[in-house]
Amino acid sequence: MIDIWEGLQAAFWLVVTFDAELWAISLRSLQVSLSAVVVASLIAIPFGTFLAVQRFRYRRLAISIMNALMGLPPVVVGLMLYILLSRSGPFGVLGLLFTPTAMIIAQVIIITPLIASIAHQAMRELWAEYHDLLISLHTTKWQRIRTLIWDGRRNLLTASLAGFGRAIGEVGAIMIVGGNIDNATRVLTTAIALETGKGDFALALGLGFVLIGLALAVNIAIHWLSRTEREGRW
Amino acid sequence: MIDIWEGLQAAFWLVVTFDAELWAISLRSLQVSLSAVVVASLIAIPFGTFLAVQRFRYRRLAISIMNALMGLPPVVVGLMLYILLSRSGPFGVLGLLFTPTAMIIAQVIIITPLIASIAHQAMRELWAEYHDLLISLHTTKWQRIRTLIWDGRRNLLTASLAGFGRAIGEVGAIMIVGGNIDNATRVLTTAIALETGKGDFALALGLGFVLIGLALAVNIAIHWLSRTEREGRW
Amino acid sequence: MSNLFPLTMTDCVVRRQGKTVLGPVSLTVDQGGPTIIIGPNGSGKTTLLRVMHGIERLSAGAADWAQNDQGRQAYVFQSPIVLRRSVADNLRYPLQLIGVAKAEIEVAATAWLDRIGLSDIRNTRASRLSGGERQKLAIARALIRDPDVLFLDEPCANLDGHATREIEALLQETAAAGTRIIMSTHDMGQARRLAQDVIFMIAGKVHEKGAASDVLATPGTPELQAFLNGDIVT
Amino acid sequence: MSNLFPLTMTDCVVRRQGKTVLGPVSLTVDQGGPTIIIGPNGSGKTTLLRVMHGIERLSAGAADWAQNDQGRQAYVFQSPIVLRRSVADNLRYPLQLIGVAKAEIEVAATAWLDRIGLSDIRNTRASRLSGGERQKLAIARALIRDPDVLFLDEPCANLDGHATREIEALLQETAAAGTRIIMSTHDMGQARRLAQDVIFMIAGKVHEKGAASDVLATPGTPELQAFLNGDIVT
Amino acid sequence: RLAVTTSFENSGLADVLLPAIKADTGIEVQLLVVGTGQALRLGEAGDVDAILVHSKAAEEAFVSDGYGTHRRKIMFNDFVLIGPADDPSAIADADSAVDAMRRIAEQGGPFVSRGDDSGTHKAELQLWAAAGLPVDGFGPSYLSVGAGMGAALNTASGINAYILADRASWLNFGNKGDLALLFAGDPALFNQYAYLPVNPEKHPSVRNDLALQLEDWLTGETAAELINGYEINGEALFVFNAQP
Ligand SMILES: Nc1ncnc2c1ncn2[C@@H]1O[C@H](COP(=O)(O)OP(=O)(O)OP(=O)(O)O)[C@@H](O)[C@H]1O
Ligand SMILES: Nc1ncnc2c1ncn2[C@@H]1O[C@H](COP(=O)(O)OP(=O)(O)OP(=O)(O)O)[C@@H](O)[C@H]1O
Ligand SMILES: [Mg+2]
Ligand SMILES: [Mg+2]
Repeated sequence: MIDIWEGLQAAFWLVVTFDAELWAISLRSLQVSLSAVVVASLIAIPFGTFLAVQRFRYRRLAISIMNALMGLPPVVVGLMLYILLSRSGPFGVLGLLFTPTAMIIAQVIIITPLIASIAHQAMRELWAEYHDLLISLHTTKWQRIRTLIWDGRRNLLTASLAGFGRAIGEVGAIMIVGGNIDNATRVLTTAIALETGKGDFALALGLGFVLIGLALAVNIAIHWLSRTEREGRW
Repeated sequence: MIDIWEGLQAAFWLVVTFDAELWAISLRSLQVSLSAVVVASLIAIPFGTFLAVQRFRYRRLAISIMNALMGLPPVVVGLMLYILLSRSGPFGVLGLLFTPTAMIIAQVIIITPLIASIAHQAMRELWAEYHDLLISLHTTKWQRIRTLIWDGRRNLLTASLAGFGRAIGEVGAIMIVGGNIDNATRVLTTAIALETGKGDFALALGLGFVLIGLALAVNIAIHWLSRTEREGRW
Repeated sequence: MSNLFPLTMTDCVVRRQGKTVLGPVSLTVDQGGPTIIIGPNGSGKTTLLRVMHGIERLSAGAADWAQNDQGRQAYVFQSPIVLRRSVADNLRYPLQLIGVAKAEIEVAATAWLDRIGLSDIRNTRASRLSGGERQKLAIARALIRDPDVLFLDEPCANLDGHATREIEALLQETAAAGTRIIMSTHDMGQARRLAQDVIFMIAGKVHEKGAASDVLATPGTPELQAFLNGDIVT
Repeated sequence: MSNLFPLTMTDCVVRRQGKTVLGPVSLTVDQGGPTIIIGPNGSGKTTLLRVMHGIERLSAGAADWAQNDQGRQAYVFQSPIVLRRSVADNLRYPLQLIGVAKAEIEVAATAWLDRIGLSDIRNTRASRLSGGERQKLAIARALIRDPDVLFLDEPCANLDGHATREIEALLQETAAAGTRIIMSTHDMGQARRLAQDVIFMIAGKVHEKGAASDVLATPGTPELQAFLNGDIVT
Repeated sequence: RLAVTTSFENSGLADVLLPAIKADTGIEVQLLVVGTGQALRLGEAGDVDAILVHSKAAEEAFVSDGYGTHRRKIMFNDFVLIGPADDPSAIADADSAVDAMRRIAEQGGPFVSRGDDSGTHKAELQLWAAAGLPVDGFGPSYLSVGAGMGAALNTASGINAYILADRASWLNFGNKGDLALLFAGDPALFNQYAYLPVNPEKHPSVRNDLALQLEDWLTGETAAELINGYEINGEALFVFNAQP
């Protein structure tokens, strides 16, 4: 118990003293995870919407696979990406291993199925409502997808926020492809893992509280910006 | 690249030879994650529905916090739980540390906000549809929640499946509170982390493929049982 | 069972987004024959009914029943809200809520299914009904609890001539059995057939009211005269 | 602009869940005055309109337009589907879909807002409109693309006497300008005022059809006679 | 880029060496802290320029398979036996490491093993072998946790178990609980760290020039002073033993 209290103290001091390293690490965490969320949303939201709009033969199977991919274990993603990006791997020449870019790629792979799945579920409801009208207006597939995304944007926020949550707290994959290199690829989660290994629980918890605070701040900021709740229901 | 191929081979041989240890580990993975999903769903679904149904002063804040908690870093959860459960901690007498129960508790903490958040979003739509009728019928709060859960059960499936996905692939927290003890608390993800550390990438990948297969099987089974897609839209 | 009546409305005002949607309206509703609310589109009929039923938030004023027991009121909405369940389950629902015994519920549901002619499709999902069938279901669901007051918002808008007559007969029976009926309609024929009292609304205000025999036969204002002729009224 | 007509329907059958909802129906629809579809609730009016418009899956038979250009058809649904946008945006939407220039869209939207009397609330969310306002919006949205064929499913069910007259006048103008109107209604007065041809349906089949002057004045079958009297028909 | 084992990173020595390296040679060393096996794999794949580990047999295989150019001893520290402060097996009185292990086995543990094929794990297995005790004969009191040094120490602390750790990790370890250092000093517990540059013939992209420059520095006098002088709580941890 003493440790948790010490953790809070550590977090407090880290924050109030504007610890330079903490800043760098936190900013890198944010930058990597936000980039990953943007990229993943750009892929996942249209894809999830497409699955809601389009009936095709293997649709049910595709949805099951998408749901199952939510369970892609980060370590496995990290490992496969490592093999691909390694010097001796097919994309080795790009020199991406142990860079923030590699970490972003890993997070994109991990959160895309999650975002797509939540987006699909949200869009299914809206599609049921709009179906007849959009069919009658003779919309193209792409117009349907765009209309649903636009009119359902508030619901899609939950999808992206869930993706962000998973990305910012993720450690298994980025540890492998990022390498937790000081001043280069160390982010909050990998720093926490490192301190935990050293047994410095107070510092680890302190970093953890900073991370939670960061996630909270991002969520509140986005909620506030989008005013999801203020504008009420349709 | 050779590793990925070897990984597939490893997975193949592990499965066709009914490797006893693999079976034990896989079953433990399933048991831990399914238990966690059941417990977390029992908490999160009513809570998410409650947030959809009830207007109160700090509702927006509660929703933001819930969304932010989706970003609870597993290592931090693991760490705090470790401190609470360790012999010198307040719950040390229970002797739960390094048992599957501790792992279930950790996963419940991690996936409850995710399930609650997705459930909340799904229930918000349904509540908008039912609002007037249920108010007019003079339902109690609890009846409203029950009606929404029952009529929206197909949408809640995505929430639980997302939780399952996150649970089965999670490694950071259960490594700390479970300890990855051979024959006791080793599950697929911690075994993968171990083999990765050892540098046996082929075996690690092999286990990873088994894990993905498992997640896929669970998803397809649940989809099939619930016939989400076959019964079509309302 | 004590008496709900009278309902006393004092200076009720409903403002939405800076626009006065209703009021100020002061009214007393006591026991008696059917009251029919008429008036142009957007004149506030629906809003007035909702205020009486107690499901619309007032911006000013008060609307109070002598006894506050909303469970003895029922409301049929303008566009029928059906639960995502079968036809029969929609009928069972209000009785289940108040804990009526199973056997009794079955008796009541079967009787009402016969009465509205939907016995053949009792197990179809309610969302698949035609517009008219849905409206009849909503009326039956409102009546199944045998309310003391029944509000109906344009209940026959989607019904054919025969069904309209049937519903009118049903409402007359219901009224004769002591249920207070308050209803809006655009069908002046229906108003003449059913009304004992009439409330004529324009632009959110009660413009004229009184016994149907007086008001409809000899309109007291040029506006009502024009409205009955189908001319423009604002 | 080549000719869409005629629409040829041969032995069209719609079965849903083992029940024959429509047909077999064989019909030819050519240019001409308004066709009004009448019949009891659940007789298949909506289904027939949807088959003609090409948005209902046929179980057997075929319904083909001479020229397959669904973009020149428009449909007003029985319960109006409004997009989760403002009133004005709902009107703009069909034009935006076909890439009309912004300035032109504004002109058309403003003109229609005036015509249906919703200019004052152009920026209100469409979901907040009263039942009648919503219906008018849906009609305007269907007409804004100036279709060759216009289907309407009980368009005046929620309208007051004045609005009904207005819409009828609008439809007559539209018909005079060359748009083919096919509409269902339960209002026999309206049928008499608008119809050039009448289709009378019972139990999914076309029971009688012909010029309105003949059919409505001298019903050829006892069923139609009964229906016009408001008696029961099955 | 240099891949190192978790025990090296946990010792804290890196925080002393890296700034000095940067100041003297201008090389910015990026440390990848991984398990020994994973470090060797990173070297084989050419993803790092050199590795610093402590597992003699595996290192020799690495060189003989042509992945590394050579193996250069840098320094050693020692392993220590950690256990509950009240020492139920009385290993503090043991006269050799092997004897201590026997006492733990007799008393019935519990004993936490790294179980991850790391240098520490291999050293532990050698001790068991020398004591003539088969590892799989212990039953549930022998916990193979398959984790890094820090995590294994956390586990041992959580259940008050015996564990073999390197001295540096132990001293730096913050979550000591009721654990205490009970036995140390047997030469059988010495732990040699070696530096292996990755073979540039196999992987042209590795910065062999920097790796060699770093090797020169690590085997030089400044490094010797820093390594020998590195103390935690007043205890020297490492003994510099590179052959110039
Ligand atoms: N939440 C809201 N925001 C803005 N305007 C609203 C809102 N709710 C209702 N209105 C407006 O209030 C007016 C009255 O609405 P109401 O539904 O009571 O009319 P009504 O008499 O029932 O009309 P109808 O016959 O068309 O059903 C309408 O003009 C409507 O646009
Ligand atoms: N998917 C479905 N499954 C089962 N029955 C259906 C389905 N769709 C329509 N029906 C049934 O088909 C019949 C015809 O429906 P339709 O909506 O065409 O009637 P309608 O003439 O428009 O009636 P109304 O005047 O009440 O709008 C109804 O009895 C309806 O219950
Ligand atoms: Mg209304
Ligand atoms: Mg219909």
